[in-house]
Amino acid sequence: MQPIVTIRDLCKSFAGVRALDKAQFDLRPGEVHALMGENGAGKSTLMKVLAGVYSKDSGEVLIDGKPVDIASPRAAQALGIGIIHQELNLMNHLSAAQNIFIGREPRGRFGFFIDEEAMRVETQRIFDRMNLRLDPHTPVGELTVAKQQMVEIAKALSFDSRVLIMDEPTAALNNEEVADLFRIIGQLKSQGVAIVYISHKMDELKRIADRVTVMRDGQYIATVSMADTPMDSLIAMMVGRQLTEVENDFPDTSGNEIVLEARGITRGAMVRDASFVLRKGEILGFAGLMGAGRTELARAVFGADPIDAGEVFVRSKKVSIRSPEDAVSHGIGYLSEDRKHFGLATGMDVETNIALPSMKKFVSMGVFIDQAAIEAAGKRYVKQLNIKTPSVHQQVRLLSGGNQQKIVIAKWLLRDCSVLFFDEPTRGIDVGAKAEIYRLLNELAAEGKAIVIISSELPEILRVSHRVLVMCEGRITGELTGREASQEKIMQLATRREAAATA
Amino acid sequence: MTTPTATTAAAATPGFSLRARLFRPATRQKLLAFASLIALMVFFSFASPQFLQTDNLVSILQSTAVNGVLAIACTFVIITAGIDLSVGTLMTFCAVMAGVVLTYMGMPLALGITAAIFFGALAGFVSGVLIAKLKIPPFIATLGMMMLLKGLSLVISGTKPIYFNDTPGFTAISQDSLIGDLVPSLPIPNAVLILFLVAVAASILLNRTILGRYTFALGSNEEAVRLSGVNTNFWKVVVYTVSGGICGIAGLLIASRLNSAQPALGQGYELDAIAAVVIGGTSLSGGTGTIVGTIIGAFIMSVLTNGLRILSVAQEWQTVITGVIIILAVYADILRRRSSNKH
Amino acid sequence: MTTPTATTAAAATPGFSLRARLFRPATRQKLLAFASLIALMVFFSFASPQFLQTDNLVSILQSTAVNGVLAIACTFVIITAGIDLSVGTLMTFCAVMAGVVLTYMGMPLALGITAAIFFGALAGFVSGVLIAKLKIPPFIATLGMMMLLKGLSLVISGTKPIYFNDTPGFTAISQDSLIGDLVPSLPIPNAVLILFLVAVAASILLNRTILGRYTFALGSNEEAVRLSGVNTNFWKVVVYTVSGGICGIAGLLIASRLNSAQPALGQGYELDAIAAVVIGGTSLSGGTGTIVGTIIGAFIMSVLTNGLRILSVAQEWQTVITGVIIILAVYADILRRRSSNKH
Amino acid sequence: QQAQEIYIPLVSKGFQHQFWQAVKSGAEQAAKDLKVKVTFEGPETEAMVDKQIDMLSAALAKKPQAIGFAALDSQAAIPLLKKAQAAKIPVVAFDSGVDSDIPVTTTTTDNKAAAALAADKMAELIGKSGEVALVVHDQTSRTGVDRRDGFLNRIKSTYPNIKIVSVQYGGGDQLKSTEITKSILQASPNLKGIFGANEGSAIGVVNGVKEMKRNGKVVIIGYDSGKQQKNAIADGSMAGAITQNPVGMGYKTVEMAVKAIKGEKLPKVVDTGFFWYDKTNITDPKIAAVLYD
Ligand SMILES: Nc1ncnc2c1ncn2[C@@H]1O[C@H](COP(=O)(O)OP(=O)(O)OP(=O)(O)O)[C@@H](O)[C@H]1O
Ligand SMILES: Nc1ncnc2c1ncn2[C@@H]1O[C@H](COP(=O)(O)OP(=O)(O)OP(=O)(O)O)[C@@H](O)[C@H]1O
Ligand SMILES: O[C@@H]1[C@@H](O)[C@H](O)OC[C@H]1O
Ligand SMILES: [Mg+2]
Ligand SMILES: [Mg+2]
Repeated sequence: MQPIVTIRDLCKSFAGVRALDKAQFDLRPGEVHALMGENGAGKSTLMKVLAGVYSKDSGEVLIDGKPVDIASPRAAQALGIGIIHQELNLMNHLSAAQNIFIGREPRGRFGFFIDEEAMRVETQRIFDRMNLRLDPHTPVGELTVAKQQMVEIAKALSFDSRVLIMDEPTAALNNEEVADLFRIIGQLKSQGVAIVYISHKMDELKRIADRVTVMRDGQYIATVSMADTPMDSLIAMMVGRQLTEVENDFPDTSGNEIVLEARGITRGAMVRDASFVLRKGEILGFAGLMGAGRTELARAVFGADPIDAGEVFVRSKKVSIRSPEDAVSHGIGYLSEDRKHFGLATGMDVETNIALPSMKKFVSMGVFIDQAAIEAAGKRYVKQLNIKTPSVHQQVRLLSGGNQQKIVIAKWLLRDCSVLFFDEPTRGIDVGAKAEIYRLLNELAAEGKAIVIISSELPEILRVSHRVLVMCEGRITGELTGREASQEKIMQLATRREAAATA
Repeated sequence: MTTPTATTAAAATPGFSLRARLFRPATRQKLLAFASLIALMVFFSFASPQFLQTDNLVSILQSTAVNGVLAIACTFVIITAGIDLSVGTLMTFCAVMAGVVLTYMGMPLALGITAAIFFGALAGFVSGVLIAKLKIPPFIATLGMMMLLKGLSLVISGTKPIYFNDTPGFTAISQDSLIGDLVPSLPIPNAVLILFLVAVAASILLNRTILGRYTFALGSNEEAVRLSGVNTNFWKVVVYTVSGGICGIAGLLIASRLNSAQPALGQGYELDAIAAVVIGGTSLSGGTGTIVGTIIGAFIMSVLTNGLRILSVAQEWQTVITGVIIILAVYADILRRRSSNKH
Repeated sequence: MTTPTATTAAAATPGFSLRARLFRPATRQKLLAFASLIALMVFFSFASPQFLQTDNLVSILQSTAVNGVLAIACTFVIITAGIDLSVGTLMTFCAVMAGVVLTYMGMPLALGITAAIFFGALAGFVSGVLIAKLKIPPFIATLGMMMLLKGLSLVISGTKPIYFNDTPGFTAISQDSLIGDLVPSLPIPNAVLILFLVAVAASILLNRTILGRYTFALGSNEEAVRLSGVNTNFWKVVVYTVSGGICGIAGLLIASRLNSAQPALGQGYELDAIAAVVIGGTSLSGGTGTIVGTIIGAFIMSVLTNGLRILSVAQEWQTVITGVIIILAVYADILRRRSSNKH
Repeated sequence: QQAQEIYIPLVSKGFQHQFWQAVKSGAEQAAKDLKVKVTFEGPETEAMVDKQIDMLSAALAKKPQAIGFAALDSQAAIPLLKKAQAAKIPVVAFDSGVDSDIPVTTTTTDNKAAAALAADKMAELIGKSGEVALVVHDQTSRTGVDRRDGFLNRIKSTYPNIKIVSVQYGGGDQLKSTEITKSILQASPNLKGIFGANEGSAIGVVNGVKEMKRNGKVVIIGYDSGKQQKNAIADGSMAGAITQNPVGMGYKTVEMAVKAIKGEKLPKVVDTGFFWYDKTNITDPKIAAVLYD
């Protein structure tokens, strides 16, 4: 079968970084082709070249066997190539429908006015196909990250592309939404659409990918059939070594000192009368569906948003947390799920970002900054977390998504808080790094830190939590010990709506 | 999440029932935006018996026309998250070019009008190219254009006003009253009529057309628009060109009002225009804004100025008070939006 | 992707070997930033024999002092992604307050100096609170402050200049030459010495202290900084307060140079200051910038003005040329950065 | 009606300049003497013709008994003046005239003649030959243009050996005028004299000459008064200056307006005069009376 896309010897460098080094790739009609590799392996870059976002330094891109020069996103569209970018690319002030049709608005009278109604109808049709319940008129800025991701997917679908690139489309989706997406991918496949699928979620890849291309350090490693290749060997190809799994040994922490207690936290309809305790040395998992209010609860406790009611106790002493500054001064840290907007000053360099919450530690004589110490700390964490960056002076925005996430983690490790909220800490992180993060969580807990992990990936919750709290619609609907927790039990609690709960 | 804003492009799209529209947060906010204006007017009516007289109201309307049209021009640019410091001197430049065509060259009125708008659009086009293609920040590109145009106006006019005495009908553009001819009790000058026509046209352009859509989109997330395959540079140039053309209309209005093109006038007017836009609820960070708001903002500015004059407040205090009211009006708008977002 | 910038806080941090520092992109860019300045100077030297004379060079230095200090004040604010339109009238306000303390109240010189800086910081503090606490966009908050302070200066001074004839030594602040006293062949006025001291202090503040680090961080991503446990509102207020205090120094310089506080002067100076900052490579979108760049920017502005005057270019053309050069200088800076980002 | 105080707004060309403050103080003095109420306002710069029109229109809305008006542009205000005429509100023009017979009278200084006198004095002081420069406050305003042209024309017509090397504009801003003066001095090492066409310009010239250490070598002639200018003349750094009679102008304007309200017959022009003053006559009571601080 003639491949739709063939990429040969593609090279692409950025200031100081060789992102692609003779990369290869081929894509056949009607297949789902997974692209795997560690953070920073060059997956997104390769796809951006194909989508006309970056221009290549050298190498060849062939479409239907003919060499092409894809100079712009528009050119890629004209060739039938659609892409869902790893980072959301939406206009927050515009509605879902307006976002989906940006650049291709249906014209009404005189070819001058926009036919809003046609746009709405068409958007609704795509949403229906996706099982997505969403008013096409809603401004996307008011949507959750998950819903925004769904809008991105709807947009990509609306192009009717021959080649559809999905760069970590499910990083923010829940299981149902993922199932809907996979159903649609199935339909597209049967219509002969070729799909490139990038994800760090191995189970997903197993489910839908036909072939896999593995990349490492910008280089092509191999292309293999998914069905015939065991996961372990794929991972070994990716990381170039064998990974050892960390087992959850469910230590009993019920007797440990309570370091943090929240009572009756309420914030609008999003967090309602939520109470919980957190003990020294434990890892407390917060499970729930997207939009259950876990992020809101964490932000409320952390002082990032004002609360309507509720109290917080640190080591049994009531404290007033009105701002993140208060929280941090009480030894509480929070890693946001949205690193680009809330986690990092992406225009600043690696070391500064790592030092940001701890800046006062690096001050001498009350005002002067000890730059050498910051640099040393930065280097230490780059090494410890294996962050892929040319130097600690690199601007964070130039790093790959996964490496950015590691920097967020590093900054809170350096701050040395006794309580740490990790909100979706492994979003967009490769398997190798994930394992490192789990090990890290365990180490921190063993050191006596109290950890909250918010995750929408149930396997992750199950793997690391010593105790699990489940939220639904802003309320805490149940508690499970790590040992008794299972996907089924969690899902049951996660869907226990108010009526059911009071009954 | 980014600060939520109610006046979004999306919210401004036409809805289906009037009721539903009236109760949308965006609409409620627009209605509330009148509040500051009404509050000011009520205050001045009580403070001075002269304030509410027809003559004075007409002169408020008249004095809003130029700033209102400039503010509309700015609204487009500001919605794209840009800024235009050149609107004031661009207006003057257009007036001078009308003078060149009408007085120096003796062409017919229609050509003078065309010239003003054409040269406005041309200058806007240049700003647009500087900003979109050469990536010069709007603040600097338009600061440079401000000076450039100011100098050119002086050069072209020989640093002297150009009078329009030989063009019969020129003063009518601004000073006569078509409405007053029909309804004598409503002697609203044409300048105001033109302001409203420009406002309606601008509103349609912003809310119903591709240009408007991209204007909002550019201000919301330019990179996303670009990645969607839209030629963002092209559209940005179009936005500045349209804005420049509207400044040309302001140039005609002021020239017609003064029966002359005053080449030294213009600098400083951009701040009034931008203030009107922001008081009207358009965010300087782009992506949101309405023409109605801008018009209300322009009226707040001129009611304030007029009222303080009518009250014979000492001029230095007028300046102090205007500064304070600008801040308060924008703060009121911020509070309003914050609360309308809470529902 | 957003336009890449090389001059980041990080890149500006001190390295260890001089060699390494010289070859960092940031340093290379700073060295190259001199290019426009040198080009202008070479041009004027050829165009006019008077240009390179000591007297004239001293004049250029002297004329850079006020704008340079104002531009330094603006640099802080602009790095936080803010803007300050009030620096010009704030400078005047500080001069007037020095006049009140020295001339009206007859206090000793040191108190007058303290008053100027104190009231500058106070006004900056107010702007900071409006911006950080009330969330009023910097453009509007400082536009309001610009008017407020302008009015207050007139009110306080009774719309009359305040003279410093009774304060011996006041003119020495700006006009005498400590350096000239030591090295007679270098009659550099104190104003310039003060400019350089302020620049060095500001540079240290920006690059070595926690205030500076937060200034850059605020401009890069304020929300991320807040969520890192930093009291962003507090630091923002500090930045505006420091910037206001620096404007107070500018107020002293101008008052000392004119031996009077001229209450009506000041508006318009903000644009020159902002232009200097941006020509110097500080981005209006925040997060990057250097004091050295700002000083170079200020010199580009004053060399240009001086050179055109020496050449007796007609004033209207001076305006045109200045507009064009501002745009070109910023464009050159953009090109330079683009190329220094390539490797 | 009778009990109601007579109200006369004065719409001027500016308000921040000392000159206009002096006019204002004259008007206020007259208001006190004649028991009427006056207000005084003017736009920020003399370029803002339309702002002045708005002020005039707000003044008319206050239904005053008379109006004083110093037109920035002699034609632009005519429609409003017609309105005043229709409403039977007498208009007294001051400072500069309006191209119209609506004003009942004009109290003015002949700026051209005054500047010509300055030119004569300059010629006399530099020995009728050499290089001279002008620092003017404004390139487009009536007073700026008249003073520049009055000076230039007299030099051209009467003093063939005097060469005008530069005319530059500093907006009346002392600092800018200082810088301008310095570059003029730099460019013309042989310069013999500078005329500063209003207070801010004249002070700027004095500062610039001082900073370039050319005091005593360059003849400075100023315009208007003010404390600094008076000091400069007293200490010899300025040779002399033209002063108008702004206080008198303000006073006369109000006085004429009151007369017009009473229906008295008025002369077409009230010349408030201008005077040359220098070290020798600065303390002369007649001169001291027209100077202001
Ligand atoms: N615009 C850029 N400028 C400089 N370096 C870049 C840029 N974009 C990507 N890189 C670098 O190129 C390399 C490949 O990045 P890329 O985003 O393609 O990785 P990825 O495989 O998609 O990783 P992830 O799984 O974390 O998303 C990384 O080292 C990254 O830091
Ligand atoms: N800026 C916002 N505007 C409107 N609604 C919001 C906003 N942010 C969150 N919400 C709503 O608040 C609720 C709680 O969201 P939250 O992000 O806390 O959920 P979560 O359990 O952390 O899930 P996620 O994994 O998506 O973060 C959701 O119903 C969401 O739609
Ligand atoms: O000082 C000047 C005054 O003399 C003139 O009449 O008007 C303009 C002023 O700047
Ligand atoms: Mg990626
Ligand atoms: Mg969440």
